Amino acid sequence: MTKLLEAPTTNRQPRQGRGTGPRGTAPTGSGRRPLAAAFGLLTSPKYGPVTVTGLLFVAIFVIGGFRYRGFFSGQVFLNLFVDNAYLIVLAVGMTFVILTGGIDLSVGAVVALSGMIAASLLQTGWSPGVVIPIILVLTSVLGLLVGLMVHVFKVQPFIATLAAMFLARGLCYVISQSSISITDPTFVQLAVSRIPLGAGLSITPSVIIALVVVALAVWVLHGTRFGRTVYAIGGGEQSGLLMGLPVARTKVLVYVISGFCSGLAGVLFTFYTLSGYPLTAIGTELDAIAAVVIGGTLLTGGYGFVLGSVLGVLVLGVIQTILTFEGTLSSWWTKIFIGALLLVFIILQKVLTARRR
Amino acid sequence: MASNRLFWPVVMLLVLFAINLVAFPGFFEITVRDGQLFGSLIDILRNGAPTLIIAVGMTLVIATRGIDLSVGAVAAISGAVACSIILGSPAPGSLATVAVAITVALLISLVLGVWNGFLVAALGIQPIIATLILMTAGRGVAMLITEGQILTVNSPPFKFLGSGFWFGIPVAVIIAAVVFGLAALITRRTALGMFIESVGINPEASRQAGVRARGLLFAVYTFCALCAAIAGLILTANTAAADANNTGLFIELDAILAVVIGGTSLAGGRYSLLGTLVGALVIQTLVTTVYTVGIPPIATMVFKAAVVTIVCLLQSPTTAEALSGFRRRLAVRSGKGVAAS
Amino acid sequence: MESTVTQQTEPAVPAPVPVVEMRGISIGFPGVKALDGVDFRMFPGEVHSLMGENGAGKSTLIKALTGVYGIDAGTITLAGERVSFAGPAQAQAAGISTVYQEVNLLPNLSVAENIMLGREPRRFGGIDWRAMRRRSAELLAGLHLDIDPGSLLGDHSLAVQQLVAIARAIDVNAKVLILDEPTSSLDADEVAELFRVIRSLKDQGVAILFVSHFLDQVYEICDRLTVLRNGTLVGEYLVDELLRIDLVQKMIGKELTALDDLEHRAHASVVDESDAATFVSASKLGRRGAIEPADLPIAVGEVVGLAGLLGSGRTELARLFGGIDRADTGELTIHGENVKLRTPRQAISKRIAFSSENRRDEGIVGELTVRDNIVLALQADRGWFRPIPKKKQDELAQSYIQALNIRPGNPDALVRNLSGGNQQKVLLARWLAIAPRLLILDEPTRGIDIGAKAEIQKLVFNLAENGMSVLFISAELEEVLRLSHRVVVLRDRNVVADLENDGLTVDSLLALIADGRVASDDEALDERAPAVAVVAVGSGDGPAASAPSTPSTEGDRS
Amino acid sequence: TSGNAASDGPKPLDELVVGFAQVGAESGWRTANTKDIQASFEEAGIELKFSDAQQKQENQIKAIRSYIQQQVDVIAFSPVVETGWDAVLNEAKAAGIPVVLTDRAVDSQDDSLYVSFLGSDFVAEGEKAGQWVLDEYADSSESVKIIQLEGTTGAAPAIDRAEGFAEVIAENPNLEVVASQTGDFTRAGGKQVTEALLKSNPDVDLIYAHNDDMGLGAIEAIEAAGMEPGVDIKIVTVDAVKDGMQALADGKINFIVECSPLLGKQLVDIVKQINDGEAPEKRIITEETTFTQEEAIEALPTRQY
Ligand SMILES: Nc1ncnc2c1ncn2[C@@H]1O[C@H](COP(=O)(O)OP(=O)(O)OP(=O)(O)O)[C@@H](O)[C@H]1O
Ligand SMILES: Nc1ncnc2c1ncn2[C@@H]1O[C@H](COP(=O)(O)OP(=O)(O)OP(=O)(O)O)[C@@H](O)[C@H]1O
Ligand SMILES: [Mg+2]
Ligand SMILES: [Mg+2]
Repeated sequence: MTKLLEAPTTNRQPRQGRGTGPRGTAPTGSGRRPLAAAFGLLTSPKYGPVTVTGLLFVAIFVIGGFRYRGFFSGQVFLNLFVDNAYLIVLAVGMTFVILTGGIDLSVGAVVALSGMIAASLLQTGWSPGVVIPIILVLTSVLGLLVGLMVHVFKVQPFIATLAAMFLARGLCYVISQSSISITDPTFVQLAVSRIPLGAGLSITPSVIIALVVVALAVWVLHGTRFGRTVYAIGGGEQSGLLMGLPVARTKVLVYVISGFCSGLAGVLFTFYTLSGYPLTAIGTELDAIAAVVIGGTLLTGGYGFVLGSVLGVLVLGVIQTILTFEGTLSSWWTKIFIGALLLVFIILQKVLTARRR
Repeated sequence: MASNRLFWPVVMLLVLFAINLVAFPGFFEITVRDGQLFGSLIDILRNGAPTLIIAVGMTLVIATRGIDLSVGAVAAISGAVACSIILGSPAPGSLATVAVAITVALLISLVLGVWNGFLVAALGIQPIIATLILMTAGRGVAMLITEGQILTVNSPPFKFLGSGFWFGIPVAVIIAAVVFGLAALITRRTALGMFIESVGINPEASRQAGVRARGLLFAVYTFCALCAAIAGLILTANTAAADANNTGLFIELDAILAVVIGGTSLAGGRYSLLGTLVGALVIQTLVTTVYTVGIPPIATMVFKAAVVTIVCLLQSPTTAEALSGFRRRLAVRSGKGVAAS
Repeated sequence: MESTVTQQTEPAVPAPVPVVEMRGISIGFPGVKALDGVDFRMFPGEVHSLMGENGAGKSTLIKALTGVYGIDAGTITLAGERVSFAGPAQAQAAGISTVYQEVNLLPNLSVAENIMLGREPRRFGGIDWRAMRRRSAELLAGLHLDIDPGSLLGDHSLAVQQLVAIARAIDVNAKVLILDEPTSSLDADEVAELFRVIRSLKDQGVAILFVSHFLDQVYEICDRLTVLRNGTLVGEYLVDELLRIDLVQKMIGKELTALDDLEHRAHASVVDESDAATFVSASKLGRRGAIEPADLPIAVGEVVGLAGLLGSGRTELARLFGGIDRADTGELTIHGENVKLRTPRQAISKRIAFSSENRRDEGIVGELTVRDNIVLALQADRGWFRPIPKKKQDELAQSYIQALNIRPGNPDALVRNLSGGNQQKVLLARWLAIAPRLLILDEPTRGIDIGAKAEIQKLVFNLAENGMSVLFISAELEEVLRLSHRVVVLRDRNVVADLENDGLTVDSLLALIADGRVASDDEALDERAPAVAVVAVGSGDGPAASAPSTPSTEGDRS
Repeated sequence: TSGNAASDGPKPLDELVVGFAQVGAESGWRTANTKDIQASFEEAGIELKFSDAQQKQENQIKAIRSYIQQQVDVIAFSPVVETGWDAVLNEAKAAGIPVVLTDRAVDSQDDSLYVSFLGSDFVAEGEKAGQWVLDEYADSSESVKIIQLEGTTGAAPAIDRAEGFAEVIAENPNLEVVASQTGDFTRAGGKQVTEALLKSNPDVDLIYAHNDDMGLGAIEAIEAAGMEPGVDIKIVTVDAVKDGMQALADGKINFIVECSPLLGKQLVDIVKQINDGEAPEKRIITEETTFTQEEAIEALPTRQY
């Protein structure tokens, strides 16, 4: 959507390897110095936003460290992953969808739904080894239905996934109106166990799962045909079709992936809260979308990275952490503060990546 | 084209009406009580008015390829501002107080709109994030104004906005009609509509053709915020209380849904205000249907999902193709029948 | 493989089986019958051309073949087998490789990916990036295109993108290669490279469909051609046996005379520099990374042509005049008065119109109607609150539809649904509608058929005579020469020469462009000249006389 | 209780730090609750760290973790939801920080995870409302039609208040809930639902709303329909916020069950007890009453929120 104002600048980067045929002599381009390379990284339409996001994240973290006692510690950093493992997984799925130019509003409700399914099935004595696969299959199927709606019936992603959101949320209520505890030993074990990293630092198994998902996603997006087709669809679906790429399959699959990730995120979320609750994760889709966009992915599709989205999640997480360390904000100032931090961040990101007009 | 796109939403509206009629035979009855129109249909119009007003602004924003998530927060702010002014004044019941309150609320919304416009048009931030900022912070501001309390005002002129009647017609409906009419008039009778569409379809081409995209975006976001503020005033006046937490909560989703059901694409470009009107009516009727039919609250969401899905699938070009193929086959068959006889 | 096709004197009944055979193809769009019972065939090892005016149905026929559009009636056979493709992917798998008319690539991906996407070399289940770069570098080198395969496609000019699209298409091991106006923004040199590749593919037995509005190119490379008019088949001919004049007549259904008198008038009416007032003048106008500071005055009623190689900076210079990009050095004066053009809008208010070469991304507004597209700039200039009355809009639209022969002539049609050439005309109409004092035309005749091109050239000419200044860019040098009073030559983003157009020839210009100095003799031209299409269309000469006579082409034609 | 701050003797009050993780600010009730707690601690001279979870359990968990890290002396919180607290409460227990629940309970087998739960009993509130209805219509021979305005679907107060009410009115078969819809705890919701339901059930006798706000919305709808609230249609609500009490005093509402947000004093007392090494009671039910019209008129002038 921002293409509006970026179009004139992004399109007209002077290219380097210039010239046409043997006659063309390249006046610039060869032998770039490291400084220029760093500058190029900052201003490149491809890597700029991610680089800037990373730098800003580090900056916020350092500033927080100066401002709050006990902030600048390894565990506070690791807790960003511990607390947001599910959001990372969500953002990964969302990145796939947004890269194709779509959007998935159903993820929050699906997180709640998979929590409800897990809690209710575990309560009736099912084994986690069965429950988790069932959840992942069900949420993937929901993603598949959304994908088919989007591709076959040309329903706008916003609406198709909004319907899915209603459906998932509604199913939560149908399963149970009240929250259900999870007492299954495996789940409890996964919830409370910590993986020590030495020096008093530790993470949870969920973090490992989330990081594996991230690594897989990076590989899929950058190392496979499917992944490149995802980018291709975002760059121009029509062109992709004319180039003979499997647009239909990819577009549907992207929603399946998002559904799967939502399901998995739901499972991680239940590790975190050990319960199913129909009202949980309301508005989480906005967090996921915000993380992806903050991470430098264009909502119109085609540009962005999974790692950027991970950074986006960390940024949201660090904002949250700052809030608790601040500890004195009333409810409304909390909201205003979140908005303000988001704003500062986005503007800095914009200013730093802005190219000469 | 537009009329075609509206076919299924209108059908859906009629189907919802029919369902209501079955559940409650008096659904279509409109009586005059104390010189005021009274009936389910009137309720639908009146309760749908705020959504429609916001959806009108949203339509224009979406046509420029944008989106505005902050409308709910803006509605809450305007309600809070108006109520706190009325509460703070020595004469809450006087027309002047209310006029001042409304004016200030609307002026503030203009500022908020310009703010959104600034982020989107001048800084080039993606609209969803730009307006997400105000969506989050704005509700905080509204709560700051009310200090988290529900401000109840006892001011008949203010209440009139939300639940009053004028010539027997609910004031809210009249306001919605005026906003709708003005928007239609201004965009369709001037070149504004064409510019909005053109910027939404191909921003760079529009820029090169001399369309002032930036100013346009400012205008559109400001207008949308103004619509949100008007809706916020109506919502607040409806219960004569400013509830910063809940006024306009999730109304952005309803508004966007109305716009899309009305056939305007979220990818920007061509828009249909008439479609938005139908969309808003469908959504409000849906809510009423849930109540009249007595769908239990736990099933409400599933029901909504079903209706939205059905409308979308019916509207789909794929369905249209399949249907026309079917019709053609029918025609061929009946044609043969005629030939044979 | 010997070209067996052309040995028959009759175009019909050649000995081998056609590799592609389409029979009775009909396709209708709402309100338009784009194709009506068209037959078409191609044989292995031939270069075939599809000819016809803008909107004749060429692109539609190609899309019918590759499964982009479903056909309403007719049959398609590929190598003797009935086929019906559900989409381009299937056609590609069956051995049909296609470059569609508008560049349909992905600006967000690298050049290498654009070439290899869908056929990436793989290793360990993933993409082998190294092999991919290597392969694409080879393919680019094959077209003599020296760009970094890792660079973003969107960073390259349209011409480069067009070449990349070609590189993609020729990599596939295809039985049939379809090129829909691949040369529309290419320079002579690139065209020569392309032809070299086409010939070698042809020798390998590939059937090649080459669509172009440049008759010279068609006559140089093609063996046979099929003519379409208004969605119907006119006939199939051997290129050698069809005079150009006849071809044109078959395409447009009547004789073409427009160019003749233009040719004569062109030389008669060169503006006398001494008494012409300078309308706009640039001094040291430049923009970092795009164009070095340049001086360029343009007189009232003068047509200035910009010549240069691909990437020489013609577009960039023109953009500064149109206010599309901001200049960061130098100044611009209009009638001696200093002006700053920060936005296109400001330029338009000074009655400067810039028509972009990239009509799809920077020109037309696809979902709007023809009428809206035509009045857009004029309306933008008037402001939103002073709408042009509906009646006036209709008049404007109608008059340009007629003047430029835009088809279909329905002002309510969506521009997106128009054929490429007709879209270009709509864009031109938009700029003519504001009655500009300086009209900047960047490749205005891209993809425009021969009749319309003549009309447009005539129009430009008449407007210039009535006092409009024109800055004209075209990859076709003789078009530049024919229209311009002055030719400004750019090289490596520098203005290297500013010449009066008297006695200038394509050859001398070429020498300048290549070497930056006026050719004193023809040493530099020896190998290059033949590849350049020098002959003006309809100049009255027979095809034999005008066909470039290179040894290689001669060898291909028996 | 396990070893807490008190084990090394009581700290002076101005050295105590209490972390309080609030649900959010989703209603006027909640804000009053927050304000009262903040004011009470200020008055007592105890430092209060406050965090607002924006209605999200995960935020609350994060806040509690952060309090553990900051080594506060007591953690108090109003759980967003009853379930899912074992892990984080175990961490608190391990760190030796006592936990007090306010307003809402947690659903845990292990009740050693918290030292005390201070709050209302939502089921009891529903029962009180039901009891009034039962008494009011004890000698009615015809069927009594009731509309129930539910709170947010899935929220604990909504579920419990419905449950308690249903249980009690089941005693009289004449009492019939003809429609039950959610009004999301808001005035607008209450008004819209009532409006629609009045059309299809014009002969309704009583409306039971899960909070005052929905009841106030219902009043608007009833008046708009040309009927008299409190007379033509009786209204019973829960909460007793000021606006509700006013309506009760005006006779537009007939009966209100109190659900007090003023937990501050009691919470401070609990914290002091813990600090002094005493064990507070495990379950402290807020002192709450019910109001009839006369009682409301009496109570109104001193009503704080
Ligand atoms: N999607 C579409 N919808 C409606 N009409 C279309 C569509 N595509 C093409 N047409 C119409 O079909 C006709 C043939 O168009 P086509 O693109 O095949 O022409 P062409 O011969 O390739 O012309 P050009 O030389 O300008 O590229 C035109 O009249 C065009 O307006
Ligand atoms: N759309 C574009 N985006 C980014 N860079 C561009 C674009 N167009 C041109 N450039 C760059 O600007 C320089 C000159 O542009 P361009 O190739 O358009 O010049 P030109 O003389 O107009 O050539 P032609 O018109 O033949 O393509 C080149 O280095 C090119 O890479
Ligand atoms: Mg074409
Ligand atoms: Mg150019």
